[in-house]
Amino acid sequence: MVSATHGSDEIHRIKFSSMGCPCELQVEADAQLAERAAAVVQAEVDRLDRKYSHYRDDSFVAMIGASADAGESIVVDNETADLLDFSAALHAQSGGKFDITAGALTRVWDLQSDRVPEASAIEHARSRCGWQRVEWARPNLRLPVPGMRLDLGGVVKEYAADRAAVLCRQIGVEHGIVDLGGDLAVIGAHADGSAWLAGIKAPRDTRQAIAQIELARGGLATSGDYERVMIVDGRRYSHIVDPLSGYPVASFASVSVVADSCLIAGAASTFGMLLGLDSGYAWLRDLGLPFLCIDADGNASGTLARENAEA
Amino acid sequence: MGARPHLSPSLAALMSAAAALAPEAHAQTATGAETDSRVSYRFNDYSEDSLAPGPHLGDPERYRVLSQQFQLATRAGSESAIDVSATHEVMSGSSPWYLLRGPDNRPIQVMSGATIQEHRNEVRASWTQGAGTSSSTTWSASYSQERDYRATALGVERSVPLGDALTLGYGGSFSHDLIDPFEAEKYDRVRHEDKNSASAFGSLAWVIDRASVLQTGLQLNVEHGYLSDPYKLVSVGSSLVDDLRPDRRVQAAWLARYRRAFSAADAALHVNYRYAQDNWGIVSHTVEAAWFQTLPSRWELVPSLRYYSQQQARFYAPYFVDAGSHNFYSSDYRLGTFGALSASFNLRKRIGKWEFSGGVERYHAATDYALGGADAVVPGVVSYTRAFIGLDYLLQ
Amino acid sequence: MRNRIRVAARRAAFLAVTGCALLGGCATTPVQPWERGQLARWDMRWDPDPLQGAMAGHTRFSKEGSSGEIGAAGGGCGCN
Amino acid sequence: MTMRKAMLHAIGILLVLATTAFARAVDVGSPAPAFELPVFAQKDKRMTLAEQRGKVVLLDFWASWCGPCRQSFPLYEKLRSEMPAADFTLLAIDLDEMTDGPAAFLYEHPVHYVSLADPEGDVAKAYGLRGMPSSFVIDRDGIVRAKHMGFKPQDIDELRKEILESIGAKNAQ
Repeated sequence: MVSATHGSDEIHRIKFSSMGCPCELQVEADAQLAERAAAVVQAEVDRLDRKYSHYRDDSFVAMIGASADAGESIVVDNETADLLDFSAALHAQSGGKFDITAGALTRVWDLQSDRVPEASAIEHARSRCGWQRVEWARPNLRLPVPGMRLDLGGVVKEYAADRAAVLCRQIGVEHGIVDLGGDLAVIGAHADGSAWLAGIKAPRDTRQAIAQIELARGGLATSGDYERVMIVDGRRYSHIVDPLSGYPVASFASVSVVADSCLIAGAASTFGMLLGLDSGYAWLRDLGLPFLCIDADGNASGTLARENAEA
Repeated sequence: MGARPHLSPSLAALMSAAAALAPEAHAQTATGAETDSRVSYRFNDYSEDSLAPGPHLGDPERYRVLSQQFQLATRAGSESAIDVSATHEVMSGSSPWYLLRGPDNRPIQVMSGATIQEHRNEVRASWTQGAGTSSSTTWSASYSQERDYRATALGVERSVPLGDALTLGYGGSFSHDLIDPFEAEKYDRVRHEDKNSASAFGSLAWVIDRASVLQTGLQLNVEHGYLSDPYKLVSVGSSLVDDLRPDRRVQAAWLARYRRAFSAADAALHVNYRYAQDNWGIVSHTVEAAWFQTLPSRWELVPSLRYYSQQQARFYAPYFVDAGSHNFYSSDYRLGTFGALSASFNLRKRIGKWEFSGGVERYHAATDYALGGADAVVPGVVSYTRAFIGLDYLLQ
Repeated sequence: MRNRIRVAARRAAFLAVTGCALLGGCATTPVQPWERGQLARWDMRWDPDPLQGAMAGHTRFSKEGSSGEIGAAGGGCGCN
Repeated sequence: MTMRKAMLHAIGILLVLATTAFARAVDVGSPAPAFELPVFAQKDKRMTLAEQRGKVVLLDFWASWCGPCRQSFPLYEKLRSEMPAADFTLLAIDLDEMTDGPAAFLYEHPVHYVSLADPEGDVAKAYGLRGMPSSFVIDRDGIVRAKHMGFKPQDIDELRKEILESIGAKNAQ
């Protein structure tokens, strides 16, 4: 735990890894409280990772996949039901582009293989996606097509950040921020009231921050194609797949949004990416939340772009 | 991330979808729609200007009234609503007693001694069936009690839709008042009197278009019993006699009210007119206009103007040379000819479930404001300033 | 005295009836139930702030010779 | 113009007004008028009634300024979650002219069913709406099985019965 001072209490920075990405908790409190906060945050993020990761075969999402293959329905707990309801609403609002059943498709696009999958494999995977085909009557869920998989990637990480911030507040932390791989949730501004400085990584060179955003409350989420990306014949293929076409989205390199919670910021940034270069920007502008889009050539646009341009 | 002045539809859809998962964020920025169920408190400070400079006797400091209002309005079941309110007033200061003819014929206003402090309490309850719909019935009852006056009133109001554009309103009320003037022996005032009044009204509201509605209505009010003011005297010749008014009064009032919404400006215009006439000879015109301006982040500004003009009662005079043919006489300034101009400005701010309000009204009366000019002098004509602050908590 | 009251009442009633006939006569197309958003606005009510309305009305009732409103008249008071 | 003539004139006018013609209201048993509307807050995404063919539809006309709608939304949300998604869809149509009102309303009353936007009121006219809110139960073949004007919390039980009957009817055949 690295400590630095800012105002009366020290700032403790606790780095850990979960959900397949580097995470960090920054807390401005005394050492014991910071210790307890770190334990609480890691436990919660790991719980959610174990429950919802589609990389692991012992997760609840894997169990749901198994029930799909067996053609049976499965009863889900309240938390999962809320996540499913949220995803269903996003599916309706995005005209089907935001689809958590695109698990089969994300599997077919194996980005480590540096190989564009066969059209038939893509078509086969696409045939096993489609939230509109799911039978969802809370608390009973049935994925009608064997092989259909849930991928809560666009929701769970942001939800975990918010959860972590809430739990920190509950144990008495007033000043802090949780960062799960670029998705940030503010526990509370600095003791002196000043905002936390959040850096947004440059899509082309993740070591270097392209923008600094002040966050006093709420959350910041960034979705982009830089972490897991594959370049074949000079074309970039990102991990964000459009379930309607079956192919990764030709869109911005990254979209960042600030909102009242990391969950809403995440949904908005994913929408921005899914709607792509033309309607994505217009949709984000009408949304009314502060946002930053960076295209493949590194040009920044959006309400947060101007502030950084001058700095 | 200050309060967003404008919640875009797509953001609202996202936030409502996330409500279950991010309750904290949701609760923080809950806007709280307009709701009829609320608990309200108002503190009012009413103070009359002291007597105009000129010959007078007694304390020129006129009435000051501090009054607190409490109200609970809530839905009861899906179709009815209950409204219970209580008012507590503390009154002090002196009021015009009688007029003497001065040496140069100019009236000398004699003020009654400053009363220490009088209290008035009133409770009022009403129950509405079919609340919020155009077909509704409201039953109401009220009781007002002060040291020398107790009034009980019952009322019913009914609203019936006639087709799609018209709504008929009708109803009535009955009030029984008991008057027990204090220090009756010392000042030889009437000991115990009572008064009954009954009112009936009919109205027709017409939806002109999707943004404006016009209502016209007629109210008839009949009072019978002791209608004089036990604390006021009248100079008749060289003696002083009690204020004496007829024991019956029939008053008819015709009102027209117009409301117009301006959705582009997010505002609404109110214009009211009232013509009133009674068998005491008092005829009055009242015109009122108010502009309700809604501003971003839940502010509301309401400036309003009012003009009132009345013609004196037949039996009003500052003083009477001799009894003559008069069988009724009063020099109460409220029965003289005068006009009044008033302007008011109210503010309202909504934060979450709380609503802060405040406002001020300046009312200035003068005999030459009257339509058709002044008649007999009315030295006691009163102007006042009234301010209020309020706090509402929205239930549900 | 009696005759004066009858004249006053009849003239007021006549005004009311003609008023109704006049505004009833020029009915435009009816406003449909779903076009009533603006009419349902809080500030389009006949009495948007009942407590302030009651206080202002009570003050004028006790300082002016005339009174009258659309609705059941409220109770009296000493108000001198 | 004597008093009596004025009075008769006024009553005549009132009668004419009271019976102004209304758009023909949709009757139970007749086909539900087709429509295509944009999804609220999604200008480019449109939905049609025909797409729902094969499922029982509860169609709810609402507006942000309509008081009873505040009570209906939570109960409709619960009703929707009780019904099998494969057999039932809840479709709401917002009749507000501006978007601020419904945006705040949806924020206040979160629901997970889709709301379409009909600011011009064309679909409301087609269904001959006589009051706000109004709801229609449409069976799998697009026939109106029940209609309700206004909303009281106790209406939800009757609605649930009508919906289950319409769902059951298909399975029974």
